[in-house]
Amino acid sequence: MIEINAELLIGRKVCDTNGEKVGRIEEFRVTNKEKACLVEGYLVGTSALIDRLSAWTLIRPIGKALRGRMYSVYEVPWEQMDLSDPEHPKLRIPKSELRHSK
Amino acid sequence: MKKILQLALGIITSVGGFLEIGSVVTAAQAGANYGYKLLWAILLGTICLIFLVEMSGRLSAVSKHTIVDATRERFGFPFFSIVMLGIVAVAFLVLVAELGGIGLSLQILSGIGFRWWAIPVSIAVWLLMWKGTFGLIENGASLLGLVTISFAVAAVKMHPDWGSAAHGLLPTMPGDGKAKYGFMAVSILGASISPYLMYFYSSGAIEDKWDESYIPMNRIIAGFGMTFGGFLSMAVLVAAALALQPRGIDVEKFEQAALLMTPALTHWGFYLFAFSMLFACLGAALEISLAIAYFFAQGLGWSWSEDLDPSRDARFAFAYTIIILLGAIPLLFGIDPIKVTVMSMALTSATLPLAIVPFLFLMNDPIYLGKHRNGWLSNSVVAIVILISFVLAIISIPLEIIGG
Amino acid sequence: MPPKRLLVAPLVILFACKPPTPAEQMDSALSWVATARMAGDAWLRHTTPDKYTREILELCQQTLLQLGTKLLKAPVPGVDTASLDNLLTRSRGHIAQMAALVTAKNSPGFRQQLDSLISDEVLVKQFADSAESKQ
Amino acid sequence: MKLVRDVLDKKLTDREHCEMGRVSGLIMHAGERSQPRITHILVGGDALWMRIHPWVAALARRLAKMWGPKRDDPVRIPWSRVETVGKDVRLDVKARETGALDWEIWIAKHVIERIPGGGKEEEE
Repeated sequence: MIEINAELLIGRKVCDTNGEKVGRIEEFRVTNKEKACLVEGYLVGTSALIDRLSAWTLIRPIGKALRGRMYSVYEVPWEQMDLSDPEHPKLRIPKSELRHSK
Repeated sequence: MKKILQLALGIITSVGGFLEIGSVVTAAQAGANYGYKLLWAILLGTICLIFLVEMSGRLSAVSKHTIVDATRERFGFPFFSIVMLGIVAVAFLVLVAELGGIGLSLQILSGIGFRWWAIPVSIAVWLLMWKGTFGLIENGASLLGLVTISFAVAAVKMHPDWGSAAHGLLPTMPGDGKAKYGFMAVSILGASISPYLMYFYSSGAIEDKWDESYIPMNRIIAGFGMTFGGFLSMAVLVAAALALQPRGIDVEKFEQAALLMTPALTHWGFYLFAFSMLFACLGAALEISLAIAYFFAQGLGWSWSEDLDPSRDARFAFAYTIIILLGAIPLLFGIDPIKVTVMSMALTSATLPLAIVPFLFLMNDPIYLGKHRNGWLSNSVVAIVILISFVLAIISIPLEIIGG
Repeated sequence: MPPKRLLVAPLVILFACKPPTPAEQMDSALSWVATARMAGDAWLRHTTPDKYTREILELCQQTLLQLGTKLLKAPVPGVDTASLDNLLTRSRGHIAQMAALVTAKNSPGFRQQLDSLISDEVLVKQFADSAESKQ
Repeated sequence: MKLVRDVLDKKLTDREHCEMGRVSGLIMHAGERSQPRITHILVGGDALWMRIHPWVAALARRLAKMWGPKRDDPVRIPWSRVETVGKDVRLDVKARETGALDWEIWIAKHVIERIPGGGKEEEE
């Protein structure tokens, strides 16, 4: 059991098993029942940030216009995130096996 | 019925509270140097301000959050702290300018130098906050501020050439002295689009417990109040263009501005100017120190209300106490309030994106505003004006400094 | 955004040190002579209180003194510095006189000084224009 | 629920709807193979400054030692105390007992109440 400051994980770079950069942690998906708050997964990537700022209504039109590669949001289930070194979060799988949540 | 009263009061207060040393000095200098040429800057700034104020009220009425609450919650503390540093630093300079304006008004009335007024003035302002309620500050000061309407009277009595005034509403570039002209335009924009007004207004909407039913009222107040206010700034510019420019008088010192209305309103001009500035700056000083204190309190989650006993929101009361006392110090050292004014106005437009860009994000946030989100019109108008003033600022401020 | 915040401090310092061009100084000289004149007119029409009038005349007087010394240090191209200097000195004299006469409530004397100030103003204007044209 | 968007930096209120600061941090417990859980809410300066930079936090700690209410351990509120997460985060606690209001009370006692007309803070 290690104790981590969740707020300090925000913006940390995540690498996969081959040390390839995946993106930055932007959001935590949690479930809050029976007075317990369980972390289900971590949202990684630019559009996770946009999602956090709930700025889609502003960004989407621009994104459509620019055809930017902004839909690179990964949802990392808690089992696949290795936080043993909170400074450098790592995936337990290669990037290719991640699923896009959008 | 109650709503109609609030509506009238809201418009009156926003008119009475519109002018402050920034808008008067920048408009007077613009008129004295360039005649009607810079009217467009006031027009542009006022249009933008109408949209911004309407948005501030709408955000609070719908989401029950103030702008600062929402900024902290959406963007997180690290980003928020940057915004806070920038806004508060500039707002503090403006506060110094307003306190100086009160001191200068008292100086020309009493003949006692403004440095001597610094402490008494800041204590008086502090006492009003300490003892007063939000209603007193918002309404009382602004009602007194209605004396600034005399600027409009003066301007009209000097029979301006409406045709060329209308021409001034369209931007033009002068042959020489582009840098100075641009800098003037920037200061005017900064004086019209004053972010502290948004923070004050949105906090006011919470203090007055607004809900969605206030949205139409909010529209009208923002629209009419700010429009009339804008006319007052234009009146100052026109009066300066007629009274000072022909004589070749530039407004480097407050004493010169005091002659502004003497040709038009012979026996009252001088005193009307003095009292206009006194009340306008008093109102603004109160609003700004409140806005800064709100910024800290809301951003850091302290309890805040101007209607509570100071000890019930100790940190809030402590914040404005410190701010007002600090504001007196530069004046004690005799720093020229007019210099501070012009500089702080230019800096305001330079820091506008810091205040407005996050605000635009919030105004498009479905979680806060649901169906009351911004339309493309308000988004683009604000975005464009902010862009213009920012670019102008970034170009002309350095030029002004090195004397382009 | 940080750069903008960093702008603030230097600006405060730099603003004081911005050197005005000679032409700007001439304009400013003219502006202050004109101010003294306008204040004089206003006082004669009993529209401004004595205290304030004395104050602003003093201010004009002092500012012109500073401008005069500056103009001596950095002569304006195409302007005879000597004659300009004693023109400014003369106008300062009139303004100082006016200030004194305000205290004495001596309107006729005040008017005389004002008239000669007005004739000086015309000359200052000419200097300013020639400085402008040399720019 | 999304932790950063819906909880972090939200305003905290206690049983009596008294404002007690904002969520400045969240403690998470993560094991090798067990599902991570949020155990505590952090309130107050220290966690806040850490988010900007450890140096800032160190500086703030120094200043706090010189001046202000004495308290070495940061204010932590167990997640089990969270009532509802909405516009604000409502906690089933009494604000003054958590220590979240230490500064508020300290300033009220040492500054505000000493100025005439400041009123008495106990009345709450």
